Amino acid sequence: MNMSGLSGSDDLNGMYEDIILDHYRNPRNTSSLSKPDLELDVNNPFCGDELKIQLNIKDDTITGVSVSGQGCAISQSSGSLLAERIQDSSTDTVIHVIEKVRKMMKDEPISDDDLDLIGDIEALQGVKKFPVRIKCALLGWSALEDLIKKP
Amino acid sequence: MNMSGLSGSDDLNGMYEDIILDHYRNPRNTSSLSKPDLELDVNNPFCGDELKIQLNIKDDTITGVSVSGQGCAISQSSGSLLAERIQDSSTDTVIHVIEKVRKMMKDEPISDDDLDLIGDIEALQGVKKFPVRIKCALLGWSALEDLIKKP
Amino acid sequence: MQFDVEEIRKDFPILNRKVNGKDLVYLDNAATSQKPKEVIDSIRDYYMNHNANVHRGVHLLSVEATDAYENARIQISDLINCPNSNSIIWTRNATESLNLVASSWALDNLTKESNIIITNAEHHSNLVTWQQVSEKTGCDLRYLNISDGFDLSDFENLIDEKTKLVAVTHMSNVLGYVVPIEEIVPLARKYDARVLVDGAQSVPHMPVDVLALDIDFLVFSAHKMLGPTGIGVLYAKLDLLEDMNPYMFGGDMILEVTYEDAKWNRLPYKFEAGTPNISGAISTGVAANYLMKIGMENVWEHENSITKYALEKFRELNNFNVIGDNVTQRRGGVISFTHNKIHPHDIGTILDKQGIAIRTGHHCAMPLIRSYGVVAAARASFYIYNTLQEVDQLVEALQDAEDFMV
Amino acid sequence: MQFDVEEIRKDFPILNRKVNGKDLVYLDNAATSQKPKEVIDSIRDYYMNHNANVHRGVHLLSVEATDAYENARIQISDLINCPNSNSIIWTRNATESLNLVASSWALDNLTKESNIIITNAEHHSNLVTWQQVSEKTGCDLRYLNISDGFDLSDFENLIDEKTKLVAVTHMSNVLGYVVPIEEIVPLARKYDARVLVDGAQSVPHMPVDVLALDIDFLVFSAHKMLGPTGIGVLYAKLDLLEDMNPYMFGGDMILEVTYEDAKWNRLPYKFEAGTPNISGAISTGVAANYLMKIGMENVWEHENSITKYALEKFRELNNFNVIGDNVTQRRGGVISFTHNKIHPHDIGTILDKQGIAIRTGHHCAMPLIRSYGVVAAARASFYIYNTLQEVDQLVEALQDAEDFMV
Ligand SMILES: Cc1ncc(COP(=O)(O)O)c(C=O)c1O
Ligand SMILES: Cc1ncc(COP(=O)(O)O)c(C=O)c1O
Repeated sequence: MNMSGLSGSDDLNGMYEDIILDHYRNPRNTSSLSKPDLELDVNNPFCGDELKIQLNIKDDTITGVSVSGQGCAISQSSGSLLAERIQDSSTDTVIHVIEKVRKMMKDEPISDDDLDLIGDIEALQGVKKFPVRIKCALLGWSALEDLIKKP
Repeated sequence: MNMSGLSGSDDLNGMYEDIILDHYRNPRNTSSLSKPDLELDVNNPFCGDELKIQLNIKDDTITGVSVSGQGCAISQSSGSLLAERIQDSSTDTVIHVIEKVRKMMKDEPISDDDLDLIGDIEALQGVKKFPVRIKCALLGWSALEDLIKKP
Repeated sequence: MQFDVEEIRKDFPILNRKVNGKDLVYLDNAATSQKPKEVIDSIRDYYMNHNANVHRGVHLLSVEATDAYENARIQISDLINCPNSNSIIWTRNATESLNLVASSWALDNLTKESNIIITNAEHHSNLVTWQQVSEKTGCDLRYLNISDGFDLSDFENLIDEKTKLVAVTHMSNVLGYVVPIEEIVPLARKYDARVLVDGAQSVPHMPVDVLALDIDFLVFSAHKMLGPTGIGVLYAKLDLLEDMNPYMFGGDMILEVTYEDAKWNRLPYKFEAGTPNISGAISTGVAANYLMKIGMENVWEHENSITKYALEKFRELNNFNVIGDNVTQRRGGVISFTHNKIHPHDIGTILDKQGIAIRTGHHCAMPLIRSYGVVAAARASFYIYNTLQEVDQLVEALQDAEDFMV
Repeated sequence: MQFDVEEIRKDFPILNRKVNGKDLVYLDNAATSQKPKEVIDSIRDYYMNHNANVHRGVHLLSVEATDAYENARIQISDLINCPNSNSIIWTRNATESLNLVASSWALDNLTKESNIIITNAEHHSNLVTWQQVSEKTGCDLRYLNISDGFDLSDFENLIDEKTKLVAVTHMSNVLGYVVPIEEIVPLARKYDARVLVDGAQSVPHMPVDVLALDIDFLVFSAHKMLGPTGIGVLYAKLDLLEDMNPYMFGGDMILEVTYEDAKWNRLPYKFEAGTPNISGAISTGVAANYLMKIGMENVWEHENSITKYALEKFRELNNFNVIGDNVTQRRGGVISFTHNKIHPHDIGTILDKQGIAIRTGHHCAMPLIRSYGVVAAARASFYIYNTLQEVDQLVEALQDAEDFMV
């Protein structure tokens, strides 16, 4: 029995990349907004992932964002990556980012420009090898899409 | 393809013995009694076998019996054999005969005396090789038992 | 694909079986079909290599089992040209599919004002189920007589504004007669009635396109279409399923449960309570694939040519009567028959001795059988692996049976 | 028979499977069990050699299939010491068995005056089903808290003259705790309440004697006891079954049908509408036989020794918490646990990479899981083929997971 192979597992390391683990251990933008313009709680009752997303929007720009919750490393780090990425972005850009993230998780080809656009979020790529976990990775993004597109 | 094997099939010939086929083609005691003391219609809705049994009983003796119906060769010949056998028998003997017939159909060992008691009915033995048909063979006998034992 | 019955026969291991020393001639396909090796192998493969409970599992076996289970749903969608696999509910058999519709749709949508139309040739599953709905709701149950074939004006006379459901067999398991669904649906639409098609005998044997036919509900069983026992399908339009209440309650069909209350899961899971027949679904997908590879048109053609041939042979026989032989419209590979003197049971036993498996009895359509003045009939029914030579064997054996018995 | 786990392992082909390059360590037995070769072979043999529809057939295959199907009913009777195999109804799974009792018995026997007692540790199948009965009849649904074990005085306080049903899990699929049915039945009898036992987790793992326990209803699933998916069992006392209305309507469950009416068939067929899961029943019989050959006492002993060993190991781990570890009464081979920091999902994924299959989530017992202040838990569950060495592998992998994630 060779358990020392664990940290040598490429897939695992691919999924739990340093960036992911960093965002999981130290999630960004978690303090709640005092006067959010938009707010949504989402959860996945099957595995218990929960996220609360709050936004301040001014002149089509995200001027404030808070993401907090509890759940697995993937859902929580994905939420933190999300918060980091959309802060100060225009809503158009955000819609664009959401689209690219979905594309990436569906394993569709994405261009270098797209990769530039999503930045660190590329770290979520590794989750594709674990189909049941894709839901976790997308939990926050689906919620964000609902929030942004609704009004 | 050798279909001529049919009349050479031992099992088939064992089931459709000459006695059986004879009773099937020329059933005995079919004309109904004018004043039956006991009467019962039985049927097996699954395959459509039907029998009507009528009895006249005097001083614990079967003085008249009529069995008529429609259905497969086994149920009808068994009914005819039944009628022939119980005519003029005491009800005690009839109960005895029923018991032996059941025993035979369950493939339990029966003595030479028992065989003497049931007579031609022994011809039904061949049905044992066709388990789904045993129901047909016993249809009349179960009805007779109900009739005799009820009062 | 070229249809080559000898090649197809090689796929069915049971055809090598000897019965009473003779080669098996299996002509009881309307009761259940035999299974090709790849269906049998898929069951074995599932249990040898992938077995796990589906959904909710993060481990590899569970992911594999779930993928295969859901993939089978897509294969079934393809078979009946269903646009969205969420419309495919796995049940135990056609009978359960019917009971599901009765309980979750009909009981909530019918009243003593309404009526249901079925035909006089229904299988008990599509008859007793609606008798019960009628008893519980007080709705009227009307019978369309199709003993002489479908007659549009009969149907027009029967249907009215209060008709909420037309539930008809697509192909009678006694008469072989194929009901023209394409004539039924437009009229039903006019009266806003829903159409349920009992496809237990049609889906295995001919192309069935739920979209083109615009069917509301379709039910069928895997075991009659080369698949395993213990699994069936309910197809229904999504909007109907969305509005319907769950049929059974338990694991998998819920989204969230508290001690006070529960929220239902999304389609199709709302209707799949408890651990499903996973190997059953997967191997049903394989069966559907096998049929699609052959092509349902080819299946129909092959069976049709056998049936035509057999009907001609039957007409040459004395004392044998084919039930429903008067109907010359489209008919599938089912021939029910009686003999003037010999009881079907005896015919069945004698044929069995020759290795020929036919069915005898009321074929779960008692009132129809009785309407022909008999209580039982013999039935030969065909599938892709049957041959003209087997028809010859059947006919000769019938002749011999007559010689033997009469 | 001497219990030799290495011999037993040879009977389970899937244990040779590699998962992510490692030997499979299957610890998800409470979700579904793996199948021994003889069970898998019996399915294959059925389809290769005997496949036919049951009952009503005079041909040899049908006779063989019917005999095997009915013989399996007797094997199941033997397993649970049921005196009459007509008390054994084949269903799809434990969930359907529960829904059958709810629909055909409870709805007809409960009113808004009555109450049902269940525990706070029920699987959703034995919870949502009764919530629905409560909603439909207006009856009260009472929860007996067994988080700290069964307490007779709690039960005494809950039960009264209006209690018509006590429906309890025999062994919790989360806590592993075995509810003492022998303490429940006498009190229920006193109040004339019926006792339903959810044996989904007990029948596969310990001796269950319906006669000695005097159970009214027992439900379980084949797939958790070495059998196939898609088949389950309802045991009920004959007099109860006699009085109950059919659950589904269709072929096989009727005796006689006219266009106006139908008469139900005798037990057990009254409750088995449509073509049953024939291969499923037959191979379930084989599974029951396999278990009886080993001896249910031996099964229980083996799993108990593994569980005790595993619980000790867990107590040595930091940051891992076993749910329900406070209960020291009889418990079976189920260990649910959480980590102070790592989410069960991550634990599950990391263990899967080591070939170790555990389950994560709410285990279809959401309100119970939530009562421990968590929304999900990881669960390792054992069966006859698991070894102490596998427990070591599990514990080491958990340690490694912690090192990796925290
Ligand atoms: C205690 C308990 N009851 C009922 C069930 C339901 O079993 P099934 O999904 O086979 O119907 C399960 C299985 O998850 C269980 O563990
Ligand atoms: C026309 C028709 N409908 C329904 C059924 C019922 O199918 P199952 O017994 O698989 O539920 C049958 C099969 O006998 C059938 O022939």
